[in-house]
Amino acid sequence: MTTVYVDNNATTRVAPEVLDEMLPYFSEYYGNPSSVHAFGGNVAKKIREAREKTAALVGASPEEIIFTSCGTESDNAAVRSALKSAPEKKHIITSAVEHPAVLNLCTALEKEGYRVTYVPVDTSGNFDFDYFTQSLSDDTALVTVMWANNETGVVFPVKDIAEKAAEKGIPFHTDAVQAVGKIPVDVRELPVNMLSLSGHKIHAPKGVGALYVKKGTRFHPFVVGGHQESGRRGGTENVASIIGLGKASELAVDHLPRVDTDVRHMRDYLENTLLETVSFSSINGNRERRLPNTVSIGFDAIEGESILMHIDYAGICASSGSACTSGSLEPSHVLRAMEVPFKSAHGSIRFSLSVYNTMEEMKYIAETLPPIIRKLRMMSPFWDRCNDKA
Amino acid sequence: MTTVYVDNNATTRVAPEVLDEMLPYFSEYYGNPSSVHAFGGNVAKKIREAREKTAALVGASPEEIIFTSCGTESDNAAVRSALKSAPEKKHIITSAVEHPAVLNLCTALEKEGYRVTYVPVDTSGNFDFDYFTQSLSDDTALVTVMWANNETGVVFPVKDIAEKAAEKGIPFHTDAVQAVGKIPVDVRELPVNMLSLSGHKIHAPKGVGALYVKKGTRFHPFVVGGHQESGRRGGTENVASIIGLGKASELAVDHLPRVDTDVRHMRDYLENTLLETVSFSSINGNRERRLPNTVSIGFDAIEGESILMHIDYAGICASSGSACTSGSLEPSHVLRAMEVPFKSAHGSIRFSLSVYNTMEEMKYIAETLPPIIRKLRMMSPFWDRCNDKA
Amino acid sequence: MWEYSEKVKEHFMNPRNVGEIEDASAVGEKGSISCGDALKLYLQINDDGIIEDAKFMTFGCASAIASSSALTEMLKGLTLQEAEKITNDDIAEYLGGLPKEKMHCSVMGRQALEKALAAYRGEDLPEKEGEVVCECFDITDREIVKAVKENNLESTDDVTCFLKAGGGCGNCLEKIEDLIRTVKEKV
Amino acid sequence: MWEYSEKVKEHFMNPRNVGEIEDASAVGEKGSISCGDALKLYLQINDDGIIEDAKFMTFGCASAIASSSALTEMLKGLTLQEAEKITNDDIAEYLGGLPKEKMHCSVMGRQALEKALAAYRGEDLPEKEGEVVCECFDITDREIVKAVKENNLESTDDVTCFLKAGGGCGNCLEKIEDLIRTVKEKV
Ligand SMILES: Cc1ncc(COP(=O)(O)O)c(C=O)c1O
Ligand SMILES: Cc1ncc(COP(=O)(O)O)c(C=O)c1O
Ligand code: FES
Ligand code: FES
Repeated sequence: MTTVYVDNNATTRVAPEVLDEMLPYFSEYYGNPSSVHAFGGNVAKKIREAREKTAALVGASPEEIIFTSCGTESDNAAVRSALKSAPEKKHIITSAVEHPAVLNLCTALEKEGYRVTYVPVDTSGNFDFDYFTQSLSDDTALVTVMWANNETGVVFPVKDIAEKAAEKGIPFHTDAVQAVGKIPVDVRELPVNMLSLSGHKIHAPKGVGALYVKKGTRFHPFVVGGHQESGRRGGTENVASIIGLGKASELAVDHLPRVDTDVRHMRDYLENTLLETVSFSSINGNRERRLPNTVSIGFDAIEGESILMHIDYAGICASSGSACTSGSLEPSHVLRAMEVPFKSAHGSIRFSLSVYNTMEEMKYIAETLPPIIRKLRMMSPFWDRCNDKA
Repeated sequence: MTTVYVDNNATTRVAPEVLDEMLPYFSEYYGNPSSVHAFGGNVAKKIREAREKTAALVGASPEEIIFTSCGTESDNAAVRSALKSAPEKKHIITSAVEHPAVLNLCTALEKEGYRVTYVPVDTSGNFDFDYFTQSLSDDTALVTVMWANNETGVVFPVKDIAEKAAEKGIPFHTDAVQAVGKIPVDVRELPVNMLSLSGHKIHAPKGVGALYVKKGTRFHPFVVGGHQESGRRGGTENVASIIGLGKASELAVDHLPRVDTDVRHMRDYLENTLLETVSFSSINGNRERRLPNTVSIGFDAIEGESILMHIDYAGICASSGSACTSGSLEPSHVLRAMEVPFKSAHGSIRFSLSVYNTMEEMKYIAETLPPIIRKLRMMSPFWDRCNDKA
Repeated sequence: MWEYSEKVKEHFMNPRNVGEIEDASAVGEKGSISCGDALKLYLQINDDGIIEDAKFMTFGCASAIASSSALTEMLKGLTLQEAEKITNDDIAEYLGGLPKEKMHCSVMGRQALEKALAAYRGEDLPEKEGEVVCECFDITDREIVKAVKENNLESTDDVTCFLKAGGGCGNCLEKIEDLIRTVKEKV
Repeated sequence: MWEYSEKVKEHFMNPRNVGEIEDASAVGEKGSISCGDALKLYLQINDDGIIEDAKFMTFGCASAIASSSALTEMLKGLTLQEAEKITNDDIAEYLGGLPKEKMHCSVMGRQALEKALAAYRGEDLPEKEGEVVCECFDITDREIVKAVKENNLESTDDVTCFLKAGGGCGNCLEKIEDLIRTVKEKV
């Protein structure tokens, strides 16, 4: 059985071109880039190239890029640095639908004495801009709002948010982990101070990320140690993965137009076909303002994990929300914040595509899913009630 | 020209067996270990295996191992966690010769209001145990002392230190980045609460490390995010590298006896030959209580970088101290703490061997070095003075 | 990914006794759509007090479905006295074990069974006793204390695994911790 | 690793004019063994005031050796007036540039030259003026202010690159920052 992988918001395949670039840097050119000898120095050169490529991906200069160990570290580093830069300010603004990398950090910060505003979203997952502007205060140390949501794909008005924050002189960080590589992201087009991205969402390996820090924005290192990353992130560089992220950044620039056409087309086909063939199904999130690769679809009266298990047996890899779920049975915090009714929230499945998907795969999914939904609904004590209402 | 790599305390070659284990997890089995589908679940299984192997390397149980992005992160996480666990205590004890991962963090903490005792070392690099016991106080939140020094290889009496700290109920962390894989390290043999290790020092890739946290020791996550690492370290797992670290841990156990025999033998040969053939040369650090793979040797009246550059042209990769040096011309903080006289401190070179070195390579180094030293001394304005004293 | 036993997987893929029993002797219902899982258990009991048939309708994850399937299989042919003795551990054991985080599925089975048997006896199960601690999953302090004692639970995570309590908004976690501490102190 | 130009590497591997000049017309010495680099410059000056020969002895890194070699090459054949005009930038340029962190090597060359020329003039260079700011490298506030102005330095890192000041224990960094601020404010 071949695998149909439509879980690209969780993680992606390392592109073969990326792996090729990385391979020599494990057992062959394994020098430490900080070394005096040329064996290490040549590695430093490759890292410099990677930095240029990753900078280019988001319209930054190379000195503005700090390589990190993942999107989560980038988020942590950005938030902690902003707070250290304004130690007298005790208020943070974020959204209710951030990734745990920001959300759980904010909860931890509440325990450290910070006040956090979680800007709500409407039932389509749209950012409540008025609520946001009203919560800005002189005490606000940082605004951190994601560019695009990992579960629904809904894209936030980061330009407006950034400009509003800049007006008040408040630093703005955006978690662009899901936006980068899927829609155009250019730091020159909005006054963003810091921006997080993660390698494994754009066909680089897991365990490498980057933080853009605008020139002139004060930065306090999060991981403190040696002089790596111009003293802004200690620890021997994750050489092969950084080189991989560089190559993946280059590929992402190449792929972007195809994401907007081919990938969007496949996603739309899948979405529309499922909506047509499965009754009592609905899309979570604003369909217009959304990443072209993502669809979150709720099937009434059944539960997500059992759907996932069934399609897994059919070789289809998808997700019921964030990949970082524990044993909790609650619908994801994103769907809860959107007040998606329980009857469809519990049965929500996210399909997230990449340029490596094919139309055949979409057809396979569209054929495989309906009988599974039917089978599960036939044993659901809530299916009748749904049906009745119809 | 072939490369003679004797800079293994800076970083090591990824062992071919390690790379083999990692390779399938980039482009083939690239699933997210947190996913519900089997494609991700199988990756989670491999990570579990890796955790077992890394735990075994240091005598820990798998639940006591947290994978991190590097030794530096492990150190940062350990120190920050201990401080959070005892927020009312404001004193830290460390040594004057720690790696920047601990030392620079401590300096940063001084700015945050902590008092730090830097336990001095004697001229052979030995830990001043009396000074240490006298500095323990009711206000001490943490004792963090390295197991073995990266520059000189001097091994600290961590068992005694750990026991003394335990007596007073103070948590003890050790940076064992250089000890692991070179000498026996077993957390069951001393009351250590936390222990840091780094993959790239034991033939795993750069950019992965681990932190051992003893069962029962309170731990506050440093990188806050998703549920990975049992909620103790957020961020999608650096899958391939973690698998690599697992394999490298297994290899390290296998290699350990050879480090103590073959590697020690090569190191001793190199050291003794250089001492014999080069006048005015001396070993930095206690020769008895030292890692078997490391020698730091000072050549009077000449400067280290120029030695390194010359031997680099001859294909020999070594280091003049920590790899993390900036443009500073000061001798390393380790040699300064040992009060190594300037005349030999500036001309100190570290050779650090691994099981991949050969006796032929040692002979090549021993032949190549003396004429270079001679050439540099002939142009040194201080050589005469040295000579005179003889 | 959950490490489900082969038996769980098999009962999930091919659940036994799915459906309703018209004119069932007893019905027991546990869970709700907001809770994320729910089980409606139907029993057909003959005049000798023997369970002749058992069926279920379940909304929930793979292990919820498998637990329901297992429970109905276990029940068929038992006397009421025998049925009463079935514990959540028995259900989990029948399935070759359940991941700890999924133990609440077996607990749900046990609870639905209790309700069905009480209904059969006409006993109108006593209103929930105690105070609701976890609003998200409607769980009382009594239920938590009982589970902590019976299953020797040690942490709030354990409680969430067995009762779901605490696995939602998390507001009740402190109260749960207090309850665990009280139980442990008494021991 | 330093990105040395080919010219730096070449002068490092094959330094010109290594050695002492017995009965030199002038000697200029800069640096010390504690500072990590030192240069002793020997000049042979003829009666027409032309530098007939220049030699050096250097303790230091690759670029210190290359800078010394370059300086002596540049000096040979120059008049004293011409020699006086050589700046540290000229030395760096002759070598095809130096990494910023290594600019102090060219500064050391310039300073040794100044000392030699003063000694030749019998001028006993004035005692160090100003107050020592950086103890590690024995650098005064005057020297720092001069370097900041002449080379348009912006940060303490820049100062360390050019003068080494601040690159040791770091105790003087705040004072250096103050000095930079003062210079910039005046501009
Ligand atoms: C003693 C010691 N601690 C910590 C580290 C840091 O490890 P890493 O480079 O993986 O961050 C190193 C090596 O660089 C080291 O030698
Ligand atoms: C929006 C968002 N932010 C942050 C992250 C965290 O990235 P990483 O897994 O690299 O830590 C993710 C994905 O996991 C994400 O989707
Ligand atoms: S009240 Fe218990 S989880 Fe929300
Ligand atoms: S006083 Fe300037 S570096 Fe030490």
